[in-house]
Parts: sequence; C-alpha cells; structure tokens
Amino acid sequence: MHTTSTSATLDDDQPLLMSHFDDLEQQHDASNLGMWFFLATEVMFFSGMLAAYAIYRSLSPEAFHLGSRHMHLWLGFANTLVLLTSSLTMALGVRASQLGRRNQVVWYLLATAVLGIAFLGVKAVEYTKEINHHLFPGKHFVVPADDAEALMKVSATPEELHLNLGRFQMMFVLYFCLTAVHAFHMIVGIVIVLIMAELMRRKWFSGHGTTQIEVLGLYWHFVDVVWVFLYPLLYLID
Amino acid sequence: MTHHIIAVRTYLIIYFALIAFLFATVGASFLPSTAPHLLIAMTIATIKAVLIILFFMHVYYSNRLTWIVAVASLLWLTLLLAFTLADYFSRGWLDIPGK
Amino acid sequence: MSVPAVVVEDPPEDYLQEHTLKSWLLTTDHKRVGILYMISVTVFFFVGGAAATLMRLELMTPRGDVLATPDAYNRLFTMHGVIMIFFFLIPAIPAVLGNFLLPLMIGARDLAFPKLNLMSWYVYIIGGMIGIWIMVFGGVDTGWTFYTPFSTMFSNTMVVTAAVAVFITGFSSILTGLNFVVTVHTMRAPGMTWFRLPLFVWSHYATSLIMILGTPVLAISVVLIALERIFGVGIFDPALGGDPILFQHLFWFYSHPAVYIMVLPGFAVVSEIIPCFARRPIFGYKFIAFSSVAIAIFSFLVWGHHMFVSGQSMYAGMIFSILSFLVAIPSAIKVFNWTATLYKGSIRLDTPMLYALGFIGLFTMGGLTGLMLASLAIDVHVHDTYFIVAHFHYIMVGGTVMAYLGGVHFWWPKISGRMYPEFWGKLSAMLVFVGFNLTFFPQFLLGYLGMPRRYFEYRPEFQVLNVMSTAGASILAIGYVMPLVYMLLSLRKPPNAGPNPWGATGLEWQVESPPPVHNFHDPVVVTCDPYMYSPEEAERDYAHDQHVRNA
Amino acid sequence: MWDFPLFPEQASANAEKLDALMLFELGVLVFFTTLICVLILFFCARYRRGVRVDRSNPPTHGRLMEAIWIIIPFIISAVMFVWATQVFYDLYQPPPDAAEISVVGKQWMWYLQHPQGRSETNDLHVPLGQAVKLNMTSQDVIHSFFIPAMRIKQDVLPGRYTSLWFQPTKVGKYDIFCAEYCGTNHSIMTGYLHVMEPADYEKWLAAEGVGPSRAEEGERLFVQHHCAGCHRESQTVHAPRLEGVYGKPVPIQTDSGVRFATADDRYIRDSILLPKSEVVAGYEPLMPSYKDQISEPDLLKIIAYIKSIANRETSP
Ligand code: HEA
Ligand code: HEA
Ligand code: HEC
Ligand code: CUA
Ligand SMILES: [Cu+2]
Repeated sequence: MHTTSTSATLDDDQPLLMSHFDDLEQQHDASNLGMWFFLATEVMFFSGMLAAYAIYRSLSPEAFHLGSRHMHLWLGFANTLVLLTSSLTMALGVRASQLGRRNQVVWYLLATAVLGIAFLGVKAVEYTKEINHHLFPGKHFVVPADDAEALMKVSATPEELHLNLGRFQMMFVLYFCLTAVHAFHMIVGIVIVLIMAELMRRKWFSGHGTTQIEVLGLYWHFVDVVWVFLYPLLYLID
Repeated sequence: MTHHIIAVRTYLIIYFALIAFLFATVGASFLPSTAPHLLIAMTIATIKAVLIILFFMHVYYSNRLTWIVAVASLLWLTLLLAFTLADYFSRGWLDIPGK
Repeated sequence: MSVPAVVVEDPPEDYLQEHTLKSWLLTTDHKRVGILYMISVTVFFFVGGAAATLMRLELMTPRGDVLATPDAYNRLFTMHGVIMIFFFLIPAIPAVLGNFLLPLMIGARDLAFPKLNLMSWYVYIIGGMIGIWIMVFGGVDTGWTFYTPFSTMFSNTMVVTAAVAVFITGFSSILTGLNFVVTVHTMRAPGMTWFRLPLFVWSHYATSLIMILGTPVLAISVVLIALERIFGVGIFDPALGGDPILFQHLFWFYSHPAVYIMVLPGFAVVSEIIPCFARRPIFGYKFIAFSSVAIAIFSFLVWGHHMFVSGQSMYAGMIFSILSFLVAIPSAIKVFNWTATLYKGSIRLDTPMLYALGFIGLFTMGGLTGLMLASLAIDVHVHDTYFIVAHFHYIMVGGTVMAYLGGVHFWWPKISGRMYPEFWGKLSAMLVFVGFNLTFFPQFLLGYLGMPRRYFEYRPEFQVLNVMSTAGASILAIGYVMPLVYMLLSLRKPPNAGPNPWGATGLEWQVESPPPVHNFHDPVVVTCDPYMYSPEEAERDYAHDQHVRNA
Repeated sequence: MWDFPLFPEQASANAEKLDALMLFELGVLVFFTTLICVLILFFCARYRRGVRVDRSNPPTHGRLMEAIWIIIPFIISAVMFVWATQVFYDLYQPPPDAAEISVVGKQWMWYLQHPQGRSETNDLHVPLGQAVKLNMTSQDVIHSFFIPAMRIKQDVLPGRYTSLWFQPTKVGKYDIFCAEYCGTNHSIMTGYLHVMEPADYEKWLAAEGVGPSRAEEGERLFVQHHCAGCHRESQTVHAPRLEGVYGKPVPIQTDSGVRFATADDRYIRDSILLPKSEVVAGYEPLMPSYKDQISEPDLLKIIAYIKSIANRETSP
C-alpha cells in the first residue's frame, strides 16, 4: 500500500500520504466514506433475503412460527452476547489505535477474533443439530410429524396445506441463507482482524494504522448490527 | 484529522445497555401470545442497532455525509420492503384471481 | 498539519509512454484502467453484435432455418442480452470515459482508490471470461431476465455459471460506483464547488449511486437462483411454497434502476458535447444536474412497470404506473434544456455533435414509447412483444451507444493524442443513424401487430417487416465496424491533436494530450463556472480563420 | 408480398378503446418527436457557424421556460395515466354472465376446457358477442396468454390462478400466442381463437371433437388439485410415488402390523376421499381428504390418469 511514495522523515506517528491525495485528512475521509458506502451495498445485499423473509412470513405466519420453535433460542442468545461483546472489544481496539497504543490494539483485535470464532463455533453446533434433525432444506428435509399435524389444523384446503408445508421449509431455507451469509461475513471479518493484528504487531502501519483499524471496526459493527436483527427474526417468533 | 475519542465509560455504558436490551427481547418473546411480539422485537432491535451505529460506529460524532449514508441505506431497505409488500397485501382487494 | 515530504522520481511524461505489458496489467492509473476497459467492452460489443447478427439472419424467414434448433436461438438471445447489458452497456461509458475523465474533470490526480479501480477491471474480466466460457460450453437459455421457475427448475443449461458471472461482474460495477462517489465527495480541486462540476460528473455521480444501492440486490437474487438450483430448495418455486413473482420484484428492483445506469452516462456525454459544439453555456445547468440525481433516486420506485401483467396486484400496478410517468419528467427536462442550448449558439456539426444530436432524437422517441409502456392498458397489449424490443433498443442503442460513440470521438484526441478522420466519422454517424432506424422502427409495428419477442419462428405475415429489420442491421453493422477501423488506423500517426482541438472548456482540456501520468503539473485551482463558451467570440475566431485562409 | 398488415385486427370492444388511447399517445409521441427534431434542425441551420445572426447574450437559464416544460409534460402524463388506468381497470371487471373457460398452460401447449365439458388444445372456439372469462393456471413454468386481436394478455402462473376476459365483436380466426418465454418451443406455443356465429358454436359444441384423453385431463386435475405437489417432487412431504402403483399390492399399516391391499379403482378412490382409512406402511397419515372437493367425473379422470401410469417405473 505504501510503495507509491516514500516518506523522508519516517515519522512513526505520521501516516503516509499516498501520492494522489492532497493531505491526510482527505485520505482519511476517503477511506471512511468508502467503507460507509460499502456498508450501504451490504445493507442492500441482505435486503433481498429480508424481503423474501418478510413476504413469506407475513403470508404464512403459522409455518414460520412452527419453524422458529426448532431454533435453539439459548444458543442464539449466547451467540448474541458473544457478538455484542466482540463489538465492545473492537470499539476499544479502535480507541486504542486512535490513542496510538499499538500493543493494546493487538490484544483487543485478538479478543475480537476469538469471540468471533466462538460465535462461529456455536453456529456450527446449531447447524449440526439442525442437519441431524433433517431440517436442512433439500432432498433430506422432513417436516416433523407434529408440525405437519399442526399445519394440517390451520390449513382449510389441501392446497393451503401443501403451501404451508412448503413455507415451513422456506423458514429453514431463509434461516440457512441468512445465517450462512452472515457467517460468511464473520469469517471474512475474522481473517481480516487477524491479519491486521499481525500487521499491527509488526508495526507495519504508519500512523498507528488508525484509519485502517477504524474502517475495519465499521465493518465489524455492521456485521453485528445484522445479527441484532436476525436474532429476533429467526429465533424469537412466538 | 481530529478524532473524537470516546471515553471507555461511554463504551461500557452502551455495552451494558445493549445487554439489557438483549434480555428484554428474549423476555418479551415469552409474553403471552396476545402481545404484539413482532413490533416489540423490532423496536428493541432497532434501538440496539441505533446505539451501535451511533456510538460504536461513531456516527454520532461524524459529519453530515456519514449520517446521510447511514440513513439512506436503511431507507432503501425500507423502500424495497414497502413496495414489495404493498403488492402482496393489495392482491386480495379485488375479487379477481391473479390481481 | 505538516505534509510529509514526498520523493517522486521523475515520472514519464505522458501516461501512454510506458509500453510493457506489465505496465498495463499492473497499472493503477485511472486513465490506463479506462483504456483496459475500452478494449474489453469493445470486444464484448462485437461478440454481442455477432449474436445479434445471427439472430437477425434467423429472423429473415418465418421458419427456423439458419440456426438448427430453437434452443440455439434461445441461447443466442440470452447471451446477446447478458453480454450487451452486463458486459457492454453498463461498463461502457462509466468505466471507459468515466474512469478516464472523472479525475481529470474535477482536478484530481487519480480516483480515491486506484487499486480498487484496477481490481474492478480484473473482477470484470473474470466475470467476462466465465461469460465466454458459458457461450463456448453450452450456453444459457433463460433470457437475460432469468425468470423463475424456468431458470431454477426447468432449464437444463448453465444457469448457475451464468449467475456466478453476473454476480462477479456486479461487483466490478459496485467498485466503480464506490470509487466515483468517494472521489467526487473528497477529491475535488480547491474551488471546484458542486455547481462548478461539469454535468458529466453530476451524471456519473447519480449513476454511481444506483450502482451502489441497486447492484447488491441483483447479486443476492442471482445467488438465490443458484442456491435454489444447487439444493433444490424452491425459494421461488410454487411447488415448494415459493413465489415466482418475488423473483421478478427483486430482479427489477435492480434492473429498472440499471436502465438508468445505462442511460445517465449517455446524458453525461451529451451534456458535454452539446455546449462545446454550440459554443455557448449550457441552458439550465442546475435543472440538468438535479434531474440526474432525481432520476437516480426515483428510478428505484418504478420497477413494477415490468410486471403489469405478471399477476402482481392491480393497485401495485397503478402505483408503479404513475411513478413511471413521474420519473420520465426529469428526462424531459434534459431533452428540452439540450435543445434550448442550441439557441443562439454557433453550431459546428462535427462527428461528436452528429452523434449527440442523433442521441437526442432517438432517445426522445424511445422515451416516449416508454411512456406508452407505462400506460397500463397499452402495456397489457404490447408487453413481451417486439414493441418492447424496439423501445429499449431505441434508448440503449439509439441512445446510449450513440452517446458512447460520440464521446469516444469527442475525447479520442485527448485519450490518444490523435485526431480521427473527420469525413469517415461523419459518414459512420450517418450510417449508424439510418441503419438504426431501419432496424428498429419496423419492430414497433411488429410489436403492435402482436409479434411476441423471443420467438424463433413466427407467423408469415410478419415477414416483410422482419426482412426490413435485418436489412437495417447490416447497415448498422457497417456503421459500427467503420469507427473501429479508422480509430485504430489513426494510432499509426504521431500525435497531432494538441491539448484542446475543440477549444473546449473543462480541466481535462487544459493538459496536453495524451495527459501526463499525474494529470496535472501544478496544483489546480478552479475559479470559474463550467461551459464558459461565447458564441460571439467563436464567430469572430471563425471569421478570422476564414479570412486567413482566403488571404 | 407487399400487402402486409400495419395494424392489428380489432375484434373486441377493448381493442377499440385501447386503439383510441394508443392513437392519442401516438399523437403525443409524434408531436414531441417532431417538435424536438424540427427545433434541432432549425437551430442547426439558423445558428450554424458562419451564419450571420444575432447571438448576443444567449440565455443560460429561465425559470419560466423550465416551469413550462415541466408542467406541460406533467399534465399530459396525468391524462395518459388516468385514461390508461381506466381502460385497464375495465379489463378486470368481467360481466357477471361471462362464460368461464379454464385454461391450463403447459410446456408447450394450451389446454382449454369449456363449461359445457368440451375441451380442446391450442384452439379456442367461442360464440360471437358472448363475454368469455378465462381462469388460467400453469403446470410448470410461467406462460402468458395473449390474443393480439383482443389486445389482452395475462401471465399464467404455476401454483396460482389468474384471469382474463374479452368479448369478441367480430367473427374470424385470430392468433393466440404464448408471450412469456417458457423454454425451447416457446415460439410454437401458439393457437387460434375461432370466433363463431352462436349457431355455429352450438353445432361445434355438439360435435364430438378430438380433445385430450381422459387420462390427460386426469393429469391436469392431478396437478390442479395439488396431488403432484406431494406425489411428484415430494420434498417437504414424504408421500409415495404413484407411478406403477395401480394394480399392485400395497402394504397397509394396521394396529397390529401390515396387511396388503390391491390398488384397484376402489382403493384409489378411498385413498383420495378417505385417506385415513388405509395408510400405506412407512408413511405418515398426512394426506388430506378430498371429500366434497373433487367432483365425481373429475375423480374418474384422476383414476384414469393413475391407471395410465401403472406401467411406468417408480422413479427414485
Ligand atoms: C437505457 C435503458 C432504458 C431507459 C432509459 C428506459 C426508460 C424508460 N422506460 Fe424502459 N425498458 C428498458 C430500457 C430502458 N427504458 C429495457 C431494457 C426494457 C425491457 C426489459 C426486458 O423486459 O427485457 C424496458 C421496458 C420498459 C417497460 C416494461 C415493458 C414491458 O415489459 O411490458 C416500461 C413500462 O413502463 C418502460 C418504461 C420506460 C419509461 C417510462 C422510461 C422513461 O425513463 C423515459 C423518459 C424519457 C422521455 C419521456 C423522453 C423525453 C421527454 C420528452 C421529449 C418530453 C415529453 C414528455 C412527456 C409528455 C412526459 N420500459
Ligand atoms: C446494449 C444493449 C444492446 C445492444 C447494443 C443491442 C444491439 C442489437 N440488438 Fe439487441 N437486445 C438487447 C440489448 C442490446 N441489443 C437485450 C437486453 C435484448 C433482450 C434479450 C432477451 O430477450 O433476453 C435484446 C434482444 C434483441 C432482439 C430480440 C430477440 C428476441 O426477442 O427474439 C433482437 C432482434 O432483432 C435484437 C437485435 C439487435 C441488433 C440488430 C442490434 C445491433 O445494434 C447490433 C449491431 C452490432 C453489430 C451488428 C456488430 C457488428 C460487428 C460484426 C457483425 C462483426 C461480427 C464478427 C464476427 C461474426 C466474427 N436484440
Ligand atoms: C399433503 C400431501 C398430499 C396431497 C396433497 C395428496 N396426497 Fe395422496 N398421499 C399422501 C401421503 C402422505 C400418502 C401415504 C399415506 C396414506 O396412504 O394416507 C398418500 C397416499 C395416496 C395414495 C395411496 C398410494 C399408495 O401407494 O397406495 C393415493 C392413490 C393418493 N395418495 C392419491 C392422491 C390424489 C389423487 C391426490 C389429489 C387429489 C392426493 N393423493 C393428494 C399425501 C398427499
Ligand atoms: Cu409458454 Cu411461452
Ligand atoms: Cu423499467
């Protein structure tokens, strides 16, 4: 990143200015703004699935209600807790980098990554449970007998029943899509956090890497915000 | 390039507020089924999101442009939802299949 | 704050000077990336055009004869649509001219994220390679719209691969948009206030907003299609509780705004060419500027006009219909303002101007037929007929491709340092205009007569009009091949254009052609409004030139 | 060769209304296109470089002008919208005495069923002047039923019903097209609408035509009543495939164990009407009862269909 121009002074506290920017402020603003616009695209990326969710759920509330009973509410709860905590460590990491405390930054980033990995671990446990219960959509999906019966009760006609059974699976389709895309963002985030931590340790960044860490923080918090919505939408339909 | 550096205390307060809201959502989901669950859950989630965005993501201390981008992206999400749902909800209004 | 000392070894003067392949493939110079894009979109244009040629040949007769099977035809129009839209028209103006000119126009040394810019080209090329791969090894037959459940449950062609290609290419477009928006916000030269920006920049800003907010929705919808095919889970399949209309909503949520991604940059080019060749300030600068942003915003609210007969609710149809009319008004504002700009000008009809004027005429026609489509009852009749085909070719080919060619001619001296042959330029502009109308005007008639689109065979009474259309397409083909030839030939001459052959305003014309690597030698400070032309002065100069020549 | 049509036939009241609207919008189009083109040509001629005219103070903005060319298009748009929406709205108000014909689209043909029982493929016969309402659905992908002479079109969706109506005003033979791309033979998924004098229509109804066979209709019903949803691509529901069932012994779950019953007409009928009475071993009693949902003639057709697939392999 910093080969285009070489600083003559090599002042540690001073970020390097890339040759096409006029000053540091401009450079910092550009990165920040770039990340914000990127997050806007991320919002729209999720919104396609959220629209599908909103429509199918409002059309077949029973099916979604029954489906959500198979989610592991407390695992989800624990995971939310983990993720919120990781956001805190990330925020503190950003703060440390703003203050120029490199070592602290490394530790906070590591903590964030560990929490992120914990989140993924719990998610993996949930996935295994669901797959073992034949709740993974596709050829092996089975509507559990009591849910099928419950759906039969709420459906007036066979057509409706057929639809409701489909929507029951749809709940899981959307659950897996949403959480998998979210998990994918987590994985990307964790990898970057770890890389950044290593680079911080090696004092690779000029100017304490404040801009880079801030931008990374924005991304991480965004992934957190997504989960804040996913948790009630998927686990807490009661 | 002046950063507003937020006090650790603020971060902690926000964090504990988030945790409290998390308990609130879960609690609310055990309310009797007459309660407006979706509404409560979404309100709480929105509050949480706003807290994260304002403080963890520093929007509260940022320039107007950042505010606009943050708000606009949510607005666009709502547009997509609102117009699509509008189609589905008005389908039954006319007693004609397919309309 | 002290600026750290920057040691830069003397860069080579103009940006084209380095010749190694590596210097091209690893460049982060926005001008070079623009050239990379120019080469690639040209290739894709001719690939898509070749598909169109084959289709037109097939449609000469009502029976299927040129192509062996209907499947071959179905693959052809799908690839034609996908390539022309995703690999040609969407990147055409923004990624070629936009990339090249945007930083120059605002007085910046590069885009905000030069590496991201190069990456967007690589992403685009990967997507494009997959696209070519599909064409060679099997093809897709869903139409560029990928409607479900045909695409998910019935088609047995390479839909998943196509989804991947579209997904990847979408990212290149997001990256370009992101870069433009951030650049416009943060990198304007001192004095370059928002209302001193050339309209080219305003339009590209609006385009970028759509790219940023719309493209991800397309990305997720093709991902869902791929998932549905791979896992057989029926997100849009009614047999499994899904709703095919939902896919159409998601698809058009992007693809309607996308048509403005395709036309706004055309507006951008025309807004530069018209004042320059009329030698006077543009009429209604602010209205043109704001109408671009208005189009970008409101374009997101009308997608349902592609679904009037799809089984969406009648009330939704009405809302989308009225909003479609409203979004047409900013376009009307632009057309009228451009026309008014000719008044009291000192008009030169050079090639770029011919293209720009052709654009206005054809766009007006295409746009007004768009209003017919937005009228619910008419759309019921003409939906999915050749009327639609004619409508969008009028805007996309008659409009945007004309604007693109006009822009390429206009800035070719800047890009390459060389002039193109004016006579051939004018000839090709005329051929394109005539050929275009002969190709696509008959299709309006065909459409109203009821000939459905995507038909391999058709009723014999439609033949005459189809033959006319095919004849027109061959003229069009000549018109398109000509610029390719003479532009390439012009490269053999030494640079002869000089910094400002058109006597245009705008920062890009203040530097030599081709521009230096870092765009500007001295810090830029902007002190005046754009388009400060004076027709009277232009007349005096012209009279003087004539005088000198006669003497 | 040169007598080709430039305007489609008008064979319904809707066609007349629509063409009137179209002519209006065409007028708007011609007006604005001519206006713009004439202005451009005029300015180019008059202000061509070197022509001596007054070029002093070219205006750079004008509130009034802008207002005019915003408001006029706005008003014209409003007229277009209201007019078009009115015509469109009428398109969804079928008269109460309309004859209901059911339409099923399938790759790549149309099944049409008259209320009197007669059915046909790809051709549709209707009496002159009689309003006709089409109730349409699809068995596979999206199709679109399009009669240019009536100026009507509507997508035909799987898993849902859509409808369309028209009132023919002219005897003749008109095209029917499938307008939504639906795969390989989309372009030959066409047919003809025959508008006949009412007397001729009666005669036609009485004549025994070659419609689809009972089993074919049974298949249509099989899809229409959602049997196929469970019995074909059983993804959400674990239900037995019906290919090769007819005439074979079927294991039936009883309290004590499993007994066998032969899948004859009686068994199939009971399975449909009283599914709980005999549950196939290894399956959940999920099948809903179709008692009072399927008419007797339809039931027979479904059975005929199940019979017709008796020799097919049960696919995995
Ligand atoms: C660059 C591409 C582009 C652009 C800019 C437009 C612009 C417009 N389009 Fe078009 N459209 C397409 C590309 C484009 N379209 C494509 C590709 C399809 C088909 C996709 C597919 O199915 O494959 C399509 C399909 C399409 C449909 C769906 C048809 C159907 O499938 O049934 C509709 C319906 O409303 C529509 C309407 C419009 C309108 C109202 C505008 C307006 O923005 C036009 C505005 C312009 C003007 C109005 C002209 C200038 C104005 C004046 C000179 C003043 C006079 C004005 C008034 C009186 C108001 N378009
Ligand atoms: C930017 C977009 C764009 C462009 C530029 C074009 C350009 C052209 N299109 Fe395109 N078209 C679409 C976008 C575009 N199209 C879309 C989106 C569809 C809908 C697809 C769908 O239904 O899914 C469509 C559909 C479409 C159809 C309808 C097919 C059908 O519904 O059955 C037709 C029919 O005439 C057609 C014709 C043409 C022609 C003649 C050109 C001409 O302008 C092309 C001119 C160019 C050339 C002629 C190239 C010249 C060069 C050569 C000939 C050299 C060839 C080289 C070799 C053979 C080695 N197009
Ligand atoms: C909601 C799912 C569902 C629908 C809809 C459905 N079925 Fe079934 N069907 C089942 C299941 C599960 C069984 C096996 C259990 C049983 O016999 O009741 C079954 C069994 C049968 C059998 C006996 C099969 C055998 O192997 O002996 C027949 C025949 C049958 N169905 C016909 C039909 C017909 C005809 C329709 C539509 C009119 C229909 N089904 C609709 C779920 C369904
Ligand atoms: Cu059926 Cu096209
Ligand atoms: Cu559109």
